[in-house]
Amino acid sequence: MENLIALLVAAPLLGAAVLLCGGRRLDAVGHWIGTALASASFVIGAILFADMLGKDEEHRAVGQHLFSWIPVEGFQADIGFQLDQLSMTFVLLITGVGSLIHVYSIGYMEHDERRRRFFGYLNLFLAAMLLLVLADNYLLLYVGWEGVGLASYLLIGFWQHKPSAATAAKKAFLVNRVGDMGLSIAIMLMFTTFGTFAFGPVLEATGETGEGKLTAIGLMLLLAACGKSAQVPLQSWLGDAMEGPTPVSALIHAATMVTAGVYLIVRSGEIFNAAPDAQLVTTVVGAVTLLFGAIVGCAKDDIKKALAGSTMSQIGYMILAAGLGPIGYVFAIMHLVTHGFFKAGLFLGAGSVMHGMNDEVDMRKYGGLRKYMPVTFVTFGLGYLAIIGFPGLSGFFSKDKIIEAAFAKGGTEGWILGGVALLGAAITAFYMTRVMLMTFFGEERWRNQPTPSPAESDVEPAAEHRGTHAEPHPHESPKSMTIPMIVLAFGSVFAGGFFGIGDRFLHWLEPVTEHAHGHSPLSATTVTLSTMVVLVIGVGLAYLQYGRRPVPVVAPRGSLLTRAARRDLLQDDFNHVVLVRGGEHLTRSLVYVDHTLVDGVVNGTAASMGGLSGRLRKLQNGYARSYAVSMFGGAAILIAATLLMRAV
Amino acid sequence: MSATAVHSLWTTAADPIQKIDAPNIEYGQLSPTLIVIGAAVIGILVEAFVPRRSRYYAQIFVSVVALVAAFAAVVALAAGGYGTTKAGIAAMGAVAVDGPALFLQGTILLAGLLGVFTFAERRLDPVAHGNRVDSFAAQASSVPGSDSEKAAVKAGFTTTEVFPLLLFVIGGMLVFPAANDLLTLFIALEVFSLPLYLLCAVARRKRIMSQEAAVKYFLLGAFASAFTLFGIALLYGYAGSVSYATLAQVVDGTIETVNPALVGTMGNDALLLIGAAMIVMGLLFKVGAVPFHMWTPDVYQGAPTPVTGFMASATKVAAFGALLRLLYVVLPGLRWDWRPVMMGVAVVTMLGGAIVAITQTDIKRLLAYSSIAHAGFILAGVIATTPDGVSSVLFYLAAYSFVTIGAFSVVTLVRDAGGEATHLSKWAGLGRRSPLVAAVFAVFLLAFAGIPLTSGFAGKFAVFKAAAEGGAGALVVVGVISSAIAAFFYIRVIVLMFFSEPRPEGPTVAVPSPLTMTAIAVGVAVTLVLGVAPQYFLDLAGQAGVFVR
Amino acid sequence: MNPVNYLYLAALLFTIGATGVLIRRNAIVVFMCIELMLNACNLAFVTFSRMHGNLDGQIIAFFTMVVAAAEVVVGLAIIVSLFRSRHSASVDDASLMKL
Amino acid sequence: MSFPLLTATAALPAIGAIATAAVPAARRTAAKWLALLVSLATLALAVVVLVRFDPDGDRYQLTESHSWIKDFGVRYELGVDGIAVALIALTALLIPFVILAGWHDADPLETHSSRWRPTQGFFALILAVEAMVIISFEATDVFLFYIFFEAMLIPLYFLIGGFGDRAHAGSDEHAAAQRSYAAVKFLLYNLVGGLIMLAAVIGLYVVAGNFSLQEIAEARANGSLDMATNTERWLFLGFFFAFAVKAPLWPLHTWLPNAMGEATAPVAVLITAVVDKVGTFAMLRFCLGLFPEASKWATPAILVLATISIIYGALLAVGQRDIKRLVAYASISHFGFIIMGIFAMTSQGQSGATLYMVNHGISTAALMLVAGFLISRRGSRLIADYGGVQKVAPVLAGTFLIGSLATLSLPGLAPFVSEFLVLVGTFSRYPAIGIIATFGIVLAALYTLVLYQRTMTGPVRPEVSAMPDLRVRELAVIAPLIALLIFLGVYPKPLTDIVNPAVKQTMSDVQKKDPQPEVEAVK
Repeated sequence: MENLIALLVAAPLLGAAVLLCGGRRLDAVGHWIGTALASASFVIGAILFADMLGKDEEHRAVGQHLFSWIPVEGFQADIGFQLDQLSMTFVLLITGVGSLIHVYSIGYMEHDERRRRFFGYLNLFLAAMLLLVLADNYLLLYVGWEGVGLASYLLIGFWQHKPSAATAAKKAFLVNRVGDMGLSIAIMLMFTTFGTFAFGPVLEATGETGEGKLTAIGLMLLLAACGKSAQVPLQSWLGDAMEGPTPVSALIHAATMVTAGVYLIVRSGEIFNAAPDAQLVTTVVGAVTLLFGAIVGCAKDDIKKALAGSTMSQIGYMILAAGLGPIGYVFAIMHLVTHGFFKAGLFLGAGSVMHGMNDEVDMRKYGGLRKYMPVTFVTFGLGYLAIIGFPGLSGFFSKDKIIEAAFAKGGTEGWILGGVALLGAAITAFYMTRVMLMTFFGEERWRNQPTPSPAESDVEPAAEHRGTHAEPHPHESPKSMTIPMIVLAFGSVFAGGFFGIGDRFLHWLEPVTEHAHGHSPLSATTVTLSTMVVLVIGVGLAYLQYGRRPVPVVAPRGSLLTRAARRDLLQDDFNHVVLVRGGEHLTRSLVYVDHTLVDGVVNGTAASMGGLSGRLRKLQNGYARSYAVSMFGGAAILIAATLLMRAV
Repeated sequence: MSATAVHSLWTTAADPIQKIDAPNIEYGQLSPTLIVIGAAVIGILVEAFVPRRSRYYAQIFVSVVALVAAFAAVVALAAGGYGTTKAGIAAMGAVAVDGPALFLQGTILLAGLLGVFTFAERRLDPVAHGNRVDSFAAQASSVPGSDSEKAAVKAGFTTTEVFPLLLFVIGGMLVFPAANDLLTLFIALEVFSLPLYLLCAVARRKRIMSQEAAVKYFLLGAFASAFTLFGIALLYGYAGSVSYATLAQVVDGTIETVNPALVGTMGNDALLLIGAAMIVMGLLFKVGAVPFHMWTPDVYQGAPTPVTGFMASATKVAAFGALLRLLYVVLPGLRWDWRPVMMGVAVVTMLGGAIVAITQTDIKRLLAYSSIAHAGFILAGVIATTPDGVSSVLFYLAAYSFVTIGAFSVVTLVRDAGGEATHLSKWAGLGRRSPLVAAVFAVFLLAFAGIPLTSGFAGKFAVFKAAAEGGAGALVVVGVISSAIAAFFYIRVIVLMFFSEPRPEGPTVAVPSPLTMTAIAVGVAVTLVLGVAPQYFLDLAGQAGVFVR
Repeated sequence: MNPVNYLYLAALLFTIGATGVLIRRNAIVVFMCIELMLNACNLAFVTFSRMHGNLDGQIIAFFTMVVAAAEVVVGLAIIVSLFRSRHSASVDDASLMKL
Repeated sequence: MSFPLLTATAALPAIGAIATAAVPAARRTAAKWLALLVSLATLALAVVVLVRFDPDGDRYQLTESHSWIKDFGVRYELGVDGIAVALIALTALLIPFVILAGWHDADPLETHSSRWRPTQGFFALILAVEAMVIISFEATDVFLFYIFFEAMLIPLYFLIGGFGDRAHAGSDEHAAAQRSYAAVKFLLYNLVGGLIMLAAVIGLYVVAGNFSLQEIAEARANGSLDMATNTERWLFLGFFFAFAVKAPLWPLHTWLPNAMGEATAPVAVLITAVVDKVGTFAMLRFCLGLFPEASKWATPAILVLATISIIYGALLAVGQRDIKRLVAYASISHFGFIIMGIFAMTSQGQSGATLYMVNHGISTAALMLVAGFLISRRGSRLIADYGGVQKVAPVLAGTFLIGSLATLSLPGLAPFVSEFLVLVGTFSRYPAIGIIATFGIVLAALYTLVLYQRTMTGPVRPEVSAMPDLRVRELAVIAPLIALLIFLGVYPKPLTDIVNPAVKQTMSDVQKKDPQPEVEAVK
């Protein structure tokens, strides 16, 4: 049975290979092949899942060793897979949501002449992501880790003719590389400490080494997680990543890839458990990002960017939870899964809206769309309710647990973290309500708007053929797009309840991550109630701001905070000034140095040699008598020297 | 010394001279020299009696036959073991017949043979009035540009005297490295110098420069030989004899019977040191070592190129041979005095030659300076003062002389309206116009630069190795540095030939007769053979590495 | 009289000759100075011969004279031809080739 | 005695070179095919070597030994260890692609005179270089190695100076001037390095009395030859200097950008992917093999230089405006990694370095050759002259991207394996240096992706709008290389199996043990 594991990865990989090498003759069927293979790997996942459920808890984890990858004296890297409950959760999420989004893309990319390639990239992503979660050692995980980075690079920059897209893609890859550096250093540390970097041996041996080493490893892993999961300080790429086609944002930058960081931390739980300092830093990062993303989300008028901010903030929750240690791991993963459903749903909804609105992304040019695209409205609405944690829906269960755990951390930390988590919940409610209202309610601001739309400057080809930039005619999207949205909506409604009630998910995952019940200073009910309260506050504020008053088509200047938030709290500007500018100056000056100094020394020697030569040859002045003089002098010196030699 | 002593000397000196018994001459062992000198005399007779038309052929015949025969004699002697076991002194102690002598004589003879070929080349210059002409003046005595000259050209005169002159030069050179007493050394020096001065003066083109070169060479040469002679006088004064054997014993202080009259001078090392220094200076002048090198560029440039080629190779061979013998046979006892001095000379010679060459613009001057640098390299081998040193120098000389003759022969091919186009700028793009010639010249340049797989590298490695083993590691480092500098200008020429666009009015490459072709071909062949498989020749040089005392 | 003094004389003559070579312009004069140096050598030879009481020095002196004569022949030929083509016997005029 | 396989492998291209040069001027195409066939035959021989080589056998196999220059103590001694075999295979593998890629680079222009036969010369020179490189990988006699180490400069010099990149900004005269400057610079740098090495070679002879690698090693082992510490250090420096110039190591690197910029892309590949490997290879075989103590003594300094090379090269690559110069600086950075791996003195480091030599050869070849195709289409080397190529020539852009990804050593492609091994190997002994070097991978991503973005993406520039996509010949060059990159990235075991024993030997040469992990993890 476990020999199927390799197929999980192989199927989409094959798809990628076929689609990318196949050439134009596959254009007609490319999307079908891609979707088929994605679904195939979902089916395999399902089979393995069924098989796993069949076994009792101890024997659920299975592995498959393919071959020895890099055998070098004292250094053993293998290609091998490990499928336990944790991996399985991810496998199902990835292949499931992935397949849905493949289906969705068939419609969404219908008119793009490079659709075949798009599906090739999507398959490549699936393969890499599965490799990431199935690897049985850190080095192989690293391969998947950078593989998803590559896929995301290709997909963000899919519309390469848009400079903005190309830049965004490059930025994403670079920022991720910084994180990857952390991962590779962590692996090296493991190698020098444990002599191996396979999950099993390393995690078992954590006890045998000092806390310092483990803290270092933990922090490096955290760095990697920050890069992949867009956590402060490496979050800056996620917003720009929205340049990619919307299905990509849904799959990679909401549901799956960005959560890889959480997976990494939870997977390395033993290391973090043994390194409290690393854990503390993790929680702090999570908490900060949680607020950061939420605030940014409040200010963005671009629907996708707003959602991106939300994603950041939600992952902040997960990281926070993961940082809490055994009391949080399960909930981190649980929130990860539910978030996968509703956030993917929300993005697909947004995509559907854009689809109907000539790819307009500015929410201020939306409004009152609910009657034009009912399905989108309903599914989006459910996703909305889920994310703000409306009682009974997915978000409610998962997020609530995290807040509880945060308090349960105990001590001042506990209070602070818990407080932040609560605050975050309030802001979440605010900005999501804002999105909801601006898009689906209020007057139809898109009527007789001044065309062309701001999207004119860089038009997606998807829009080119849709041609007309005149007044948009909002319409519901084709089935291929709505059905996945509906499915995801189901997920966002029921997943949480299914997992939460009776701690099903907890028991499922506990054998891998082990779970500890923290002692929260507040009772579960208190927490739930307070959550409800902040929820109401958030929604209320948003309603007052955007529901009651008309939304101006042109964004008002806004408060300092708003303006800062629009610019991602100036983080990009900081990067630009410090890193980009500084880097440019550095390289330019180095080029100068290389040319004048390093090269100059050599050329200088040559030149001076030439000068010396020029001066010496003046002695050769053509006068026989001066030659005679030199001979005479030479003779004199010769004699003198000889005598001198004898003298000394 | 006291008056009585002087009186006694006088009386002894005044004794009635007993009858002189006839000296016994080993004609067989001296045959190479005798053959060449004899041929030279015959050449004179040819000039006197053979009609002008057929002189040219007669002279070539005589010279070639003589040189081949002489070479055969050398080989025979070497085969007869005179280079090793039977090595000895001939002609009443005047001439040594031993390994180094024979090896160098062989080299000189071969160089001379190639020299004759290049001398006899008559296809390069355009035919004048229906007569093929070589590189020598129609009538050396006539004033350049005068009517008499025109008449001579019209009449198709040629200076066939160059062949006997060349033979005299070779004859002198054969004796020079073999000379076993200072007198013979001096005579040989003059015998090969004087005709060489004349040969420099008889160029067909650019005669003024040719004569200027001759004057400079003559005056400075005579000046140098005066020093040598005075040095000889002082050594004679020191040891009371000019024979190497005696000198060596005196210098080592191993002489058994001390003539009481000599006690005074023998104690006086000043005589010895100054004398030695002056003789060495004369030899250094001939090899063109800094600071006695200044004649080299001018003479090399002014002299007819075939002469330059021959001179550049053969003179070095002969002079270094003599230098080796002097230093290794006569002055080994003085090693600790002359080694440091020679090291100094070697260093300035290597660096000086290489550095000044960088900015040269005339190919012949460039090669002149490169020859100076090479003299420095060879000196490094001389300083080793080991048998290895000797053999390495011998090998280097052999390798070097062929490369040099070949290179200068190529120079004679590149011509424009004014004769040979020696200015470097005219060589631009030669590789495009006639790849073969350029490639051949490139091979020679690479050999000069000491690139592996050429004879230049083998030779350089040999001398540096010897020097390093002889404890002169510093010299090796300097040598390496100056080789790097030298590489720069050799490469400059290659760049010029291959990578720069040819000039429209650029020179043409004359198609030579088989004579010059032979010279060049032999040059290339030796260069490559000595580069790839030098072992046999190293063995030869190795066996020849021992001087007879 | 002590023969050593002849040596001093010889050295003196030699130096005078050398100096002449260095300072005089006229090729002929320069050449004569060289001859002077050679003769200085001869003087040295005979003096030493006298001191050592063997005849080698005197024989060498004869050789030297012959060589000197030969040098005269060659030298004058060259110098004269140069003079005829340049109408000047100054060694400094003969400086076409330099650097 | 058996068939002299190694001699044959080196001699075949040499003979081929002569034959190619002899092809008459009119029969240009014949010369090309002849050269290609010869290179393929050589590849076949190299494969035979690969097969005949037994990783677990003696250190040096297929050995040949003949007396050559007795007086210099020089023998004609050939023999290969795993490292040499790998590099010979690399060389023999790349040359056919180089020839194929340079198919039209040396077609004569109208201006050339009829006697000037550039095409024959071009391919003959390439084969000559191959022959010399191969034999210098095989030589186990220091002098023999030195001879070809030096001699190979000459054909390369003519390749650089004589057959420059025709896509040159500026007039022909300017181009020619640039070219010969680059050629001379290349030659002088390496010649000076070589001459300094010559001094050391002579010194070695004075000390050791012969040049045989094995004899000297044995003599040192059984104590019959002990060098004074200072002597050994001086000799080491003499050797290392030459190799560092060839490699090239900062600050001796400045010849490489000029050479690679001015030469045609295939020649650039020849330089950086094949010839420069001789330098790093020689460090491994001669510096460590002959002077273990001195190597250990010099290690800290060399590691610092290597680290500088890594970062410095990468930063300069970021600052370049010329595609080929960019690749050149990238190579400098990579050579920094190789040298670091060699002198980290750990099994992982040295295996990694050896793999790195091979992988870097392949990846640079891929990237540089595609770049060459690109440049030949547009006729410019400036990054700024491109844009939006992927829209008109997707396949070209795709291959270019893969080449770039290989250059930034993306996991799954061959270079990742070697780079990670080098990093781990260095880190385990010198953590600080390892971490600094790790920054190199971020910079690598920067310069490659910036290059890709500026040239391939964005709106299509009018100049490139008519650009044709890769032709069959060009695909035939690139596709195998890419396949190889992927294969060696996923399954490098065949290579490591050959290399590991040799590395073990080298480690024992320098008597170094790998640092042990502080915890012996339960396996």
